[in-house]
Amino acid sequence: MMERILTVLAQIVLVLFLSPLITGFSRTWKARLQTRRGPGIFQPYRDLAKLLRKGMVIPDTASWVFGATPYVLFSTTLLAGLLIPTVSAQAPLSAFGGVLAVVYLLALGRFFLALGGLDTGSSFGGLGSSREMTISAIAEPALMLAVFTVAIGAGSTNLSTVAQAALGQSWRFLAPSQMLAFAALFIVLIAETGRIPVDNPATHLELTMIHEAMILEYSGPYLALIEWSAAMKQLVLMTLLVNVFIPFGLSAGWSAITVLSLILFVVKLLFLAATVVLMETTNAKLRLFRVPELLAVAFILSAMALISTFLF
Amino acid sequence: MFWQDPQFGERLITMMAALVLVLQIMMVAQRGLVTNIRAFGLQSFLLAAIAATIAHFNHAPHIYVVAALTLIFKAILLPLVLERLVAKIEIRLEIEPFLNVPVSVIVSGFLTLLGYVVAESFHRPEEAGPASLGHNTLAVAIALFLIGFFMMINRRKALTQVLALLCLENGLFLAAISLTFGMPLIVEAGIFFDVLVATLLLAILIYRIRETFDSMDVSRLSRLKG
Amino acid sequence: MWPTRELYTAGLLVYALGIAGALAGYAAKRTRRWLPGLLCAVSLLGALLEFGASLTALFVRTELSWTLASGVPYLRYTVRLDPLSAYFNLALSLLAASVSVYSAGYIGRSSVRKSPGLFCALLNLLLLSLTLVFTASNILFFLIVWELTAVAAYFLVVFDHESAEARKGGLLYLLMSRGGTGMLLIGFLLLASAAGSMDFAALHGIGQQLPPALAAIAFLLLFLGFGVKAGIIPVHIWLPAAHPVAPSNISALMSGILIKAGIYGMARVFFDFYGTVPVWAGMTVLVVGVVSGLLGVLYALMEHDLKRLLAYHSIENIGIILMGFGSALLFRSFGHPQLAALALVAGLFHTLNHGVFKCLLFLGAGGVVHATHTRNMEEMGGLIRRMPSSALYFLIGAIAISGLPPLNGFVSEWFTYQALLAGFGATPALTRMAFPIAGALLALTAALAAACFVKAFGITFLALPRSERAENAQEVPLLMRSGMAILAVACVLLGLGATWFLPVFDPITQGIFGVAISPDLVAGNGLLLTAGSTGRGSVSTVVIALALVALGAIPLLLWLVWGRKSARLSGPTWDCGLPGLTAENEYTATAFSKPLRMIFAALFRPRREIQTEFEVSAYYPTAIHFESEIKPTFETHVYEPLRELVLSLASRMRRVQAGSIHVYLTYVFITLILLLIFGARG
Amino acid sequence: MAILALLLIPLLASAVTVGMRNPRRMELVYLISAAGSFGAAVWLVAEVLRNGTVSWGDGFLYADHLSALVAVLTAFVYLVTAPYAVGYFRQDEQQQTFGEAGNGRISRAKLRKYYALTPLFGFSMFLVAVSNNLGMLWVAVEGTTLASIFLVTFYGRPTSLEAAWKYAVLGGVGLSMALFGTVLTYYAAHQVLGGEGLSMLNWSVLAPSAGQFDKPVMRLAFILVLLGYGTKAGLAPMHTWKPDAYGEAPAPVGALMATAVLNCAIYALARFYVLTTRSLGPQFASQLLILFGLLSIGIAVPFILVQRSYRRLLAYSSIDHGGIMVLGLGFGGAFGALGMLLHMTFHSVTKPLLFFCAGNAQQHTGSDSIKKGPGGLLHALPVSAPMFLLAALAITGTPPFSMFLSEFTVLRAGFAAQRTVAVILFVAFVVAVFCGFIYHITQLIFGAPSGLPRGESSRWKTYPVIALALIVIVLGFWLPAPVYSLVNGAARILAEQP
Repeated sequence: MMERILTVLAQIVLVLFLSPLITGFSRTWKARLQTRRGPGIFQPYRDLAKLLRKGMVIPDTASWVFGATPYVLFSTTLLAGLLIPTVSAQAPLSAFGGVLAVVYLLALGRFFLALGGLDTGSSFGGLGSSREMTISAIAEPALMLAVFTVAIGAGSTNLSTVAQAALGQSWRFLAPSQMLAFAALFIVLIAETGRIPVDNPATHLELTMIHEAMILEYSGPYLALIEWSAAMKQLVLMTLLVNVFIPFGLSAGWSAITVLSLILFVVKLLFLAATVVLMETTNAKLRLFRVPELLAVAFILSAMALISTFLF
Repeated sequence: MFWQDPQFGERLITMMAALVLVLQIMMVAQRGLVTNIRAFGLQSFLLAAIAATIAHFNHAPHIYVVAALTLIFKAILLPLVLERLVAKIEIRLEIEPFLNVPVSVIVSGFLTLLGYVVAESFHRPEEAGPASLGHNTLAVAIALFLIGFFMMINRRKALTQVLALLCLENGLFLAAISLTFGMPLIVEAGIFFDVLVATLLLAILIYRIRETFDSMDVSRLSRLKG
Repeated sequence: MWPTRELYTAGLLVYALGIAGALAGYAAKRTRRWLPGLLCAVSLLGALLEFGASLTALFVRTELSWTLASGVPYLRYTVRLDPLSAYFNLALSLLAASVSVYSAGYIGRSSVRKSPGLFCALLNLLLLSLTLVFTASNILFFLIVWELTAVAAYFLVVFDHESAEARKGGLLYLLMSRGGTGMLLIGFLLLASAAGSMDFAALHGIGQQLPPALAAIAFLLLFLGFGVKAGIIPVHIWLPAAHPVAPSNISALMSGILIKAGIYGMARVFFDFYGTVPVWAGMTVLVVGVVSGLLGVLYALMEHDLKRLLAYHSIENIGIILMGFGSALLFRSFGHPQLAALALVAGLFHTLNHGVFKCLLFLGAGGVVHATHTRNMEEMGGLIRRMPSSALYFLIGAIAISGLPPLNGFVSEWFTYQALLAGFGATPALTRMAFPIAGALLALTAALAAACFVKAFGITFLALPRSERAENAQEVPLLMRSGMAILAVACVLLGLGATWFLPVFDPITQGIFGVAISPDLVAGNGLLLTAGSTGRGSVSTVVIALALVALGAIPLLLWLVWGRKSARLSGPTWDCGLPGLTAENEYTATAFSKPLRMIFAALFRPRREIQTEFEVSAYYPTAIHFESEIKPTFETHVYEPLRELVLSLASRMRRVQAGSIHVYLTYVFITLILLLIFGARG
Repeated sequence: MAILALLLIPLLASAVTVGMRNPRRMELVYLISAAGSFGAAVWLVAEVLRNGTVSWGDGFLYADHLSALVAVLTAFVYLVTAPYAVGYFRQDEQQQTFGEAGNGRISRAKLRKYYALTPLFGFSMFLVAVSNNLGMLWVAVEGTTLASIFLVTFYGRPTSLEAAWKYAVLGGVGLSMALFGTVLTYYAAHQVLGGEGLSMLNWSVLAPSAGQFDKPVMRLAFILVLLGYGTKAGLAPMHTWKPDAYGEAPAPVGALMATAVLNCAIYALARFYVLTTRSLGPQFASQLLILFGLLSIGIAVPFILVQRSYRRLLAYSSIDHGGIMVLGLGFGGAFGALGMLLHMTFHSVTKPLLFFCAGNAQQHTGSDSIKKGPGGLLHALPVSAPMFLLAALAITGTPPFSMFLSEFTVLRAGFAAQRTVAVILFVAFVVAVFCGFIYHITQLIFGAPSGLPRGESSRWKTYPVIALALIVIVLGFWLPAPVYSLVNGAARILAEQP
């Protein structure tokens, strides 16, 4: 029991503190690719610390929903992080919710975030909410189909079981179905985390922004929570991707060897982040109404993955 | 004696039935209203004669009553009433059928044929008596019935329709009398009564139609649709 | 010995008493102020009695049945409270109870206050006939109460008959419902003539004994016939027309439980009367479910009439239920009773859950409509400050219907996903691909539903009021709120306590598949819900809920450590530099759903019209007139042409009655000649 | 004795009324005759239930379950029509519908016409029910036509003359065919039984030996009888007079014609049906009856879907229901006959209600138009309007009202006879009729108030409506045992094969 609580705490700490790092790394790496110097990779930590200490302005049109949103978003994302295996195949709370729970917890957070956007009464909030809900909805079939492919392969929706199954056959990720599913999930990852070509996290141009429009009115600690949640969400999705498809280095339980796993895990994540950033820098942002086409591609990829699982 | 020979009786009846049919086709063919009424009277008279003949040859006294009723009501009374009505409402005395005369006669011919086709199924030569008698007269009766029906469709005026209805009933009468030597008397009386009342009521209706619409042409009575 | 029989019968009698009393009240002309309250209390009592009866029937597993004679030997008023009936009756009585409480506050204030007696009589009649629909056990009796339900609901819909919209919606409902009953008649009689009896007990498994072609016809007719009531696509068009125009408490009952009568009928026919059906049958149900789910939510997204939006969501949820049913049929065809039981539980559980949260949402919407006197969301906004409790309840309902954890909607959708997932491995080649695709589309449906309820809640309750009416809205009275509160609590309890609720399904699946499924679906001392076994996947709503609360402590802690001293100001929302933020700046419901309207343009075929008035140049418009409209595909492309065709045929046929006696005589003459030839021929 | 009382009471009433001048006295005699006839009919039913059959005059008059059922239904309609008619014509007097302002001579004459002819009408219908002799049966059926022609022309409008003309001519032709068929039947019997005399046409004599009747003759006879009495019953395509006559007649007359006369015609047809099936086997008659039944139901559909007048709507509904009864008979078997007779019973209770409500609406608004009509009748007629809707639901076979039960029984018979296509068409037609009916009636009843005065005009016109509505509702749930045993006994007569 004690051990269980410790692992939970460990994973909480891991998710909380690793996530800004990935974000920081991405930004720096992107700046480098654009031949800028960019901030250091620890800048997100500083931002969060700063924001948490600042005062905040609550719009006078807003209701309690506006204030509840950051909390809900934070809890749901963090909880999703506890349901997936990070360094050990045995995620601490994995039994209490599998991949479906992860997806739906993220959806719950998004639900509130969109309400928070609408609650301010500004056109930007509504605009962001509308686009966010649209993009996430049409990303859903591809995501779910890819998840299904994985779950069917492992015979379970439980992520620990999935990871363990993946560990069993280490070269499986070279199978066509895995490649296809990975590609599909990669596209979904980009859409869900709001990266170019779907969204641009760095812009405040009303024609193009999605996520940023929703949180325009948030400031101080609330903004910190939301930014932090965004980072955690990115971490959750990336972890899902790397640990399910490239399970090298996952330790079967929680022991000393886990430290090694941790290092491998971070490396895998950084590698993935680097790939995402590479995609970002080499592509232009799509028009909003071109995004469905991209996601349709993801859906087809997932479907093909599913078919090929049982063809080959 | 020949007047007791059933064979002769049969011939006589068949002959008269044929005459009735001829009269009917005549009515289809010609245009005078009064002539038509009189032809109907004559037809009814022939029917009365047929009834009497049957009564005589088959020793069925109650058919004499029927014959007498026919004679009085259909051959005399009804034509009189109708002629009176014609005089009273001063209609044009010409019948204006929808189909012209040749076509009407051809149709009547076909209907006669149909009558024979239908009656064919009754033809059982091995049986004597009314059954074989029935075959011929039944055919005539059905033909009369159908031609009468056709006349009702082919005539525009209310009065001529009533006349056609009466002809149609004559066909019926012929069937009844020749197949079964008439219905039981009470029934026959009831039927007579009904026909008479019906004719009277129709006559009253005709009168009121004439008053209201200032026309006898029932094809104009077509306000109620749908 | 549990008094199931007494409770059930007493419940029926109390409803009947309610009808009689209400009619007496109606006849008494003078409306007394306490009358609606009293009558609603009667309904509440009836509902509670029925609730008790169903609960005891399910948990103690007593089956009750009794029969009354009618004077005609083959019409027997036979009722039987078997597990399936008891389950639906449970759902009905739960909703009936909360609606009764709500109505006590609602009737005196709404458009029905002119004759509360009549309204309550019809309400009690609806409840009585629905109870009987769920428990009738004789074909003829079932059909009678089935139509009685439709008639009672019709009169409730058109209660405000001066509104043309209500008349039109009600009529459409009644006519389509009759069409469905026609199909049921034929379908049932096909089954009954094979069984030689009209008693439901004799029909068990009768589908196998029919010749395959007839069995197929009967199956399709019954599916479509019940589908009309359930609102499956393409026979759904009455639903968005009738549900919104009814008084809100009636809308709640209709969407909550009336359409479930169709689901009950399907469950009865699919799983009781038919044993194993051919694969195409299950596939048909599954496909119809997927299509209904997806199209239902897509149409819902385009609505800005709050109640019609909810009505379209009913179509969506019926689709989700049918996904469960369709999978159950397929599993049964392929000989997997365990999985079939799982899928059936998913469908049945979602039936109850949808009933609870849809009823809640309609009651909430009723409160909103009552407060603002409009159903148009574009005229609402900012109600959360004016109606805080209603907003909270509505939000709970919205979260539940979006299938988000940890509420009840999540649980049943989770089971549905699990059933679909299992389908891939359990069925052969061609069939198996249907399952994951259905699952993916279910995911799309659920995500779109979430988007839709962000819109519904956000536009209705949040930010600034968009009209004076919304500005002046007031919270609804206590009784109405209590009605909603019951259901909101039920949403939470059914979500968190799902593991304790699942044994309810055991007698049902035991009777149908011979499998008591709940021991397999519950693990970890009642903490975990599993998909048949822990290995296949598990989830715990309780732990999720607790964890969410616990994890919420982290930011609180951080705030306590760092942020306590910092200022917390209230200020205006940024208005892009314009003089002050007004409601005009807010995103509208139409704008919110615009991206989806564009993406699914092929389906919606939106028409829009923009007229700009300007004086100097097009860049300085004085007024912009914008109009946007989508075409309801089925109405315009199927039903409207069909109606036109029938009516034009009828008009043409009417020429038969030409008015001319000669023509009429000719008809008779020709008939005579034809028949003579026919008669002479042989 | 009961038979004689049944016949004599209305005959006497008619005779007495002819000499009267005071309308109030005419009303009184009329009401008494109605009550008396009903009493006699109930008496007859009681005797039949006790003894099986009742006969008088050497079997000239004869009543079995079937006759008693038809008689009691006729008497019932007669009974409920009576008070309604009193109220109806009083209002006509008040509104001066008869087109006079003066001393009331015209209206007196008109009223005498109604109060004298209607008992006569009733008499001939009772005679239909209790005539054993098929010839007398024909005479009596013809009598119903003759007695009702001038009831159709009651208002003396040009259109009512037109309607009466069509009614009389088509009725005349139709009944000629029926007579022809009767003659042929007599012929067939004559060949077998040989004897002469009145009893040779008695149904009770013919029925036991019908098995030996000549087949071709019986085929022809049945065709003619079917067309003949079918015309009287208004089966398509001989139905064309019906909407005109029903639409033009005063509402009470319409009620009588649409139920009692229809019953009589179907009854006559059923008697011949028994003879025919015994001679030819069920196949021949069944297929014809199913054909005509479906045709009648089907022909009603377009006219009910697109209709301007609610009075004509009722007429088409009557065609529809005649078709259903014939269809039930055609399906045959135990359920077919039962379904038909149950339908006859329930129709006789429901249709008058509909006619009364329509009559009240028509008198109140002065028009029978649906489209141009005011709508929102619910505001103007607090009793008749809701009852109109209730009756419309009942007549279209909506549960819990009893017509559903009988239609269901007919359907069941159809399945038992394996006439699946016919059954499906039947259901489709019935649904379509429902749609049209409810569409029109709700358009009339619902809506905003139209400025008509509010309130029912007289209790004479509302109490029968309420009473009938109560009966309709009760019958929906519970059929009294004597009624069922009467109907069932009658059905057995029709379904029995010796």
